Amino acid sequence: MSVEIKINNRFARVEVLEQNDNLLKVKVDDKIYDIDLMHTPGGTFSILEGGHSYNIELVPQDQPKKYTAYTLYKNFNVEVIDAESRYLLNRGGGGIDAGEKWIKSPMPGKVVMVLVQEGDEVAKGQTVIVLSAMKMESEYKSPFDGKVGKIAVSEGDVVEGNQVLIEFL
Amino acid sequence: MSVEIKINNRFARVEVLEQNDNLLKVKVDDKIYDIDLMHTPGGTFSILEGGHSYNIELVPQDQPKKYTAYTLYKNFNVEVIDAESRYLLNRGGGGIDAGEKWIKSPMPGKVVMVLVQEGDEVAKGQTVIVLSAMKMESEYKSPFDGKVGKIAVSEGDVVEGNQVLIEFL
Amino acid sequence: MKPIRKILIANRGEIAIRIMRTCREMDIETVAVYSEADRTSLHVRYAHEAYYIGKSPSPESYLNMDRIIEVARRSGADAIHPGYGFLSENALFSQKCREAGIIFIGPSPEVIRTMGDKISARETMMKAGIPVVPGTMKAIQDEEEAMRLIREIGFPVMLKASAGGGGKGMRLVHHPEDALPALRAARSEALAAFGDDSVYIEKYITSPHHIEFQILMNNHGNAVHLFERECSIQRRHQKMVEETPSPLMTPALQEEMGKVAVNAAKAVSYSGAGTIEFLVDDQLNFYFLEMNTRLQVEHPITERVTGIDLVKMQILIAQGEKLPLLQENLTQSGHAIECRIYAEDPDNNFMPGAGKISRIAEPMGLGIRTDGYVYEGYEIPIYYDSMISKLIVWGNTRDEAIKRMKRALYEYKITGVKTSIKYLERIMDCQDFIEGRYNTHFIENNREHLTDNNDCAHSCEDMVVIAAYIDYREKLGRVFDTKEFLPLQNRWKKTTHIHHF
Amino acid sequence: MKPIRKILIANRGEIAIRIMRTCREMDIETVAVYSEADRTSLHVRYAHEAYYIGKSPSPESYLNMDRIIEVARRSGADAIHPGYGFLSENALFSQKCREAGIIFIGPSPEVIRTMGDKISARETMMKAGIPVVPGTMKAIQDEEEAMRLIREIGFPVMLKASAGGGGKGMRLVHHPEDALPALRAARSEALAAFGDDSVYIEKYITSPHHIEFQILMNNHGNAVHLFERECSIQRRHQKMVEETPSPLMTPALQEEMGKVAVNAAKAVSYSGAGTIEFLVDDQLNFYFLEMNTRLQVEHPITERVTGIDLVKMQILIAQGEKLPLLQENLTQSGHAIECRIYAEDPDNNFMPGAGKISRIAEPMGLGIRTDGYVYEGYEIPIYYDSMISKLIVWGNTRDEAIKRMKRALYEYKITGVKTSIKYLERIMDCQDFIEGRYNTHFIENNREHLTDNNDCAHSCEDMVVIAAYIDYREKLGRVFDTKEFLPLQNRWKKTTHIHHF
Repeated sequence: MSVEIKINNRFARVEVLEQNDNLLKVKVDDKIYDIDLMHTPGGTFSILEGGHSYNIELVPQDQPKKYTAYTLYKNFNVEVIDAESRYLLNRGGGGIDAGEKWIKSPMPGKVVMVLVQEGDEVAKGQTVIVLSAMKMESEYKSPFDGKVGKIAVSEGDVVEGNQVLIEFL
Repeated sequence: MSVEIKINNRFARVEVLEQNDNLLKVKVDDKIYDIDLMHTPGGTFSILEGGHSYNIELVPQDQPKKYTAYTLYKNFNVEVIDAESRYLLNRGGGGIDAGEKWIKSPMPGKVVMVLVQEGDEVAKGQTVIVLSAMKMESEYKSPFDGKVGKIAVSEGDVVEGNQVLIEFL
Repeated sequence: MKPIRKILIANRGEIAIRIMRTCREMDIETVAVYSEADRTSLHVRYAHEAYYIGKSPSPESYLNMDRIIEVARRSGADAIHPGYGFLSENALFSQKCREAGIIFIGPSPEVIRTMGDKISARETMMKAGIPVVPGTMKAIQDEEEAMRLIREIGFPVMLKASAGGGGKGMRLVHHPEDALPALRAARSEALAAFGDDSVYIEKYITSPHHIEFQILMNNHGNAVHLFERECSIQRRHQKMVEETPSPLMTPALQEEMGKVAVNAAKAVSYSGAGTIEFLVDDQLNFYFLEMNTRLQVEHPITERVTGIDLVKMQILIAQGEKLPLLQENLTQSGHAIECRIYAEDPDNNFMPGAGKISRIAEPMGLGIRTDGYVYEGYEIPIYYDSMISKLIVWGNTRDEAIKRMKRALYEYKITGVKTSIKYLERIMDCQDFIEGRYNTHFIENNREHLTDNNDCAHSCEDMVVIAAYIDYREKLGRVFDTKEFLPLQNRWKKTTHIHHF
Repeated sequence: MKPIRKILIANRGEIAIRIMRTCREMDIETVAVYSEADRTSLHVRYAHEAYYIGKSPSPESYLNMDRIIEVARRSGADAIHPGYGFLSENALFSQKCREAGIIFIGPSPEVIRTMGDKISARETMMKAGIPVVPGTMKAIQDEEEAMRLIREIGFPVMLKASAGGGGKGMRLVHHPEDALPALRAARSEALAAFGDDSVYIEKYITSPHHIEFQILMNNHGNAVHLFERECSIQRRHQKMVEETPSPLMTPALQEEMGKVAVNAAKAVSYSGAGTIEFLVDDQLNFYFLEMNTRLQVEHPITERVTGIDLVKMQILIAQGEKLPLLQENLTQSGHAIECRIYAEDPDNNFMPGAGKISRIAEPMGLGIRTDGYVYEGYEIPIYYDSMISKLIVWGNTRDEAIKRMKRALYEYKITGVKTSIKYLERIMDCQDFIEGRYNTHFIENNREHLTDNNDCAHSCEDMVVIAAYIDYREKLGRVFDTKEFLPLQNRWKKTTHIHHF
């Protein structure tokens, strides 16, 4: 069984060719690796490949089959693209947002100021809203030249993480 | 429901009188405590009682209902004595060994020397067997004046933890 | 002179624990206070006693002076240590402690008032003959007057909350058209943070170095400085990396600035530990910026090169001890660097992030100190500062300290939330930093070197892919095996070992 | 002089990681080797590369010289660092490295041979005019001859494995009737540990202090000492607590012993880091005991007071660097103490224990260093040493260091296995230790003060009872709730907060 895995912006195909306990022969795209893989149910991996020692920790994300992977040097966003997620991806539901037309709150906080009104023309980089979270105010700028659509919040509102604040037309 | 709990050599009776989420009124023997108790499924407890902050960690032992409890200052052996264990205790099965008549290996190791033979008279404190474990040899002495019964191991034997090595008559 | 036997720590997070550690070494009992969000925070578990003081937003808990003093009274605490932030530079709180007969570990209300208001601080320093940056001499509350003064002083100007600190209510303005929005933003932020929206305005020094001097003064007129800390590496006007000695420092400048710092402390009859912040330009001209009448976040680097426990000194001074503070007994030995670990996303404009800590591996070994407070499974609350830990490293030389810091950052692993750790590693790799050529514009000037350059080898990426696959496969398998006992503790899978070299 | 670019560490546990840390700071790649029991040990995960070398018993892995040299060759390592124990004082291994063209980080085979055999070491030292303890001049293999010599020297005598170290194959004999069983036990232990059952016999000094001097010598004839370490606190002839400076030391004695230590190093044309161990009696007479031709377990306390990374020095010397080793540049600053954390039961004759680590909380903050290797969920193998961590503390004064150590031991929590942590806390509380009045009999002389005195208040015991009850009740409840997802990470129970002050 081979499965497709998305790592940052790359799609890779993986298949286990042979397994003898912790010793695996695995194919990733066109490359074949002989590895010694040990892991905990908590997502800590120790992989030895050609003598090299790799340490990886997988932390599951909110969505199923999505992980943040931590190596000693770098972090990655990883997603397993099995039949189900492939179907959703092709339908355009879930998966990756292309050209977002809104500003979302990245975390819970409070609206300090809304600097635009519905229907305003905005330039790319123009500050449109100011949020306060963790004792710090952050200014959010328009990602492009455009026009303000719906404004979903008012000054003083407490907002959740990932909530849409302002939509653009 | 009150339950009996053995802590080191003391038997204590516990009962929860009231509970409001993490706030509990608990009776231990004749004393009533109002406590704020938070804990993790992993056995880490934070208890506030009369302002005092207690940190306790429970580590389950091999036998069910037995724990080692770690506070910041002291460690305890704890056992929950419910109906089942009370029954076993009264029957004399399980529970506490009284006046052991043998020497057991405390951990896996190797027999280096057996210094007595079956039938030998031994004095309290006389070395009867030498074990090697974790790169260290330990001499085991007779706990009393007595006579050697069965010798269950020979020099060079690899032994398990908690295995009877020498019995006394 | 009665020894202090019990201290209430009116703070949370790493600084509460850092203070309790010294208390424990001095056989002083500790009393923690906590808000709703902090019931299971480490400072509650570390203290001898802990008391609930209110809801999570700090005005209802950590800023609730009367409540905190009430707890101190009930628990029988002799003294209150305010840490940094919260009530640490609040003159009224110092006043209320005095009235309640509780020792406030810090200076008198009068000193806090004088130095806490940046404008009266400037006036006091100017009188004592200490150079200050050109700017307004009084707090401005009128928008029009502020705009007029901004034009008068000339761009660039810096707007600062009169009651501020930690970069809150601060704005740098380069161009006339930005002045009004910046002024409004600064005032709104200041109002929210300190309940006071007055600001002051000063000339902005280009290529400035932020260098501060640690001072200690007892209640018997003795004052010393404990050398400088270089704090120019900042993002969003908050410090990120500090070091001592400063790469800019010369023995002559150190002696001169040190003397000025001690004079500044003496000018206000200071008590305890304090910090004199200076701006230093490329020609080594220096200007008094402000005085922090409390312990600084970055105090551990001073502790490391001088060997002095600053919290212990604070407590002994507050107790009235006549410490033998002699400048000639103090030496700076080796080099120390601190990196602040924030829960934030450096690749997204340092956006702070709350969330649950998955796993932590702390760096250890020679020359490493960490002062943190989060633990595995801990949820960082959204109500407080996003700094979760400080990593302090010492080396014989600056070069050794930088290499050790790189090693420590490599070892430091916090998963579950985004942190500044990888970004700090990139700072340690940055040529300008390695050569000690930097000022407060370091982060913006090195944007290119500091962005994630995706340098993981292809095979390393492939290993991550394999790990994700194995985890996914196991989870699929688990559907058919729901009765399996999942141990609470992580456990390495047991497999027979195959000879494979 | 070719710089070393890759080092194979022929060891495991904390020392393997400690060495790799310095390598990382020097931009040197690291190669780990591991036995079957160590596949998931931390040193395997910390290294750049890791290779399997054999079954768990050390003769089949960590003592397998040819296998290790083969791995070094294949992986392209320039050098091998042996750590302590295992092959670190094996002349043949040093020889084989030389023949394979790989740098052995340690002295030449000739030096190891001379100093490794305690009898030839004594002879060499006597020739160099260094005082030694009266005793046999050659290795004894004949039981009758040994018994005769024991009687000749007179009780008490000490029996020591000729090839020994770390307390293995060592026996103290006070009475004639104990001599024969002790001799046999020592020889059997020596045979098992070192493959050589010859012993030597020496006069036992009553009330002895075990004081050792750290030396460094480069390949260009420069040698210095890095002051002393006091190592008298021992149990089962293994060190438990070490400190520097020694409470016994005087400036005159330090200078004299230091000179002797440097002379000892020069007498054998030493290379690298080494230790000269002395016995010092109450009249401050000192005798050469042995030389350890390797890094010591307790080297971090020397690093802390001198600021010198000893592993870095070893590597630079092995690389042939002409270091500016000048005695007058070295100073001892403040006071450092090391406590060794063993997995053992101090209340049951220090019986070593294997087992699984449940949870670890490391001490942190000012003046603390830990060098360990175990992690949560790790199973301590039964094949190797039971030392799982070292806690090193620094203070301005001895008193501050002791108090800091107490605080650190209080914070240090390792559950799941029995450890020496609580016992070490009791040592820090012991009046004889606090006053610095102790010799190698400290543990036996203070048995009373060092036993668990059960001082937990009744209410504290009751809290434990309540916790156990709550846990038990939850487990009962869980029977009806088997489908509940058990999170792998610990998670604080979410409950609404009740105002309750």
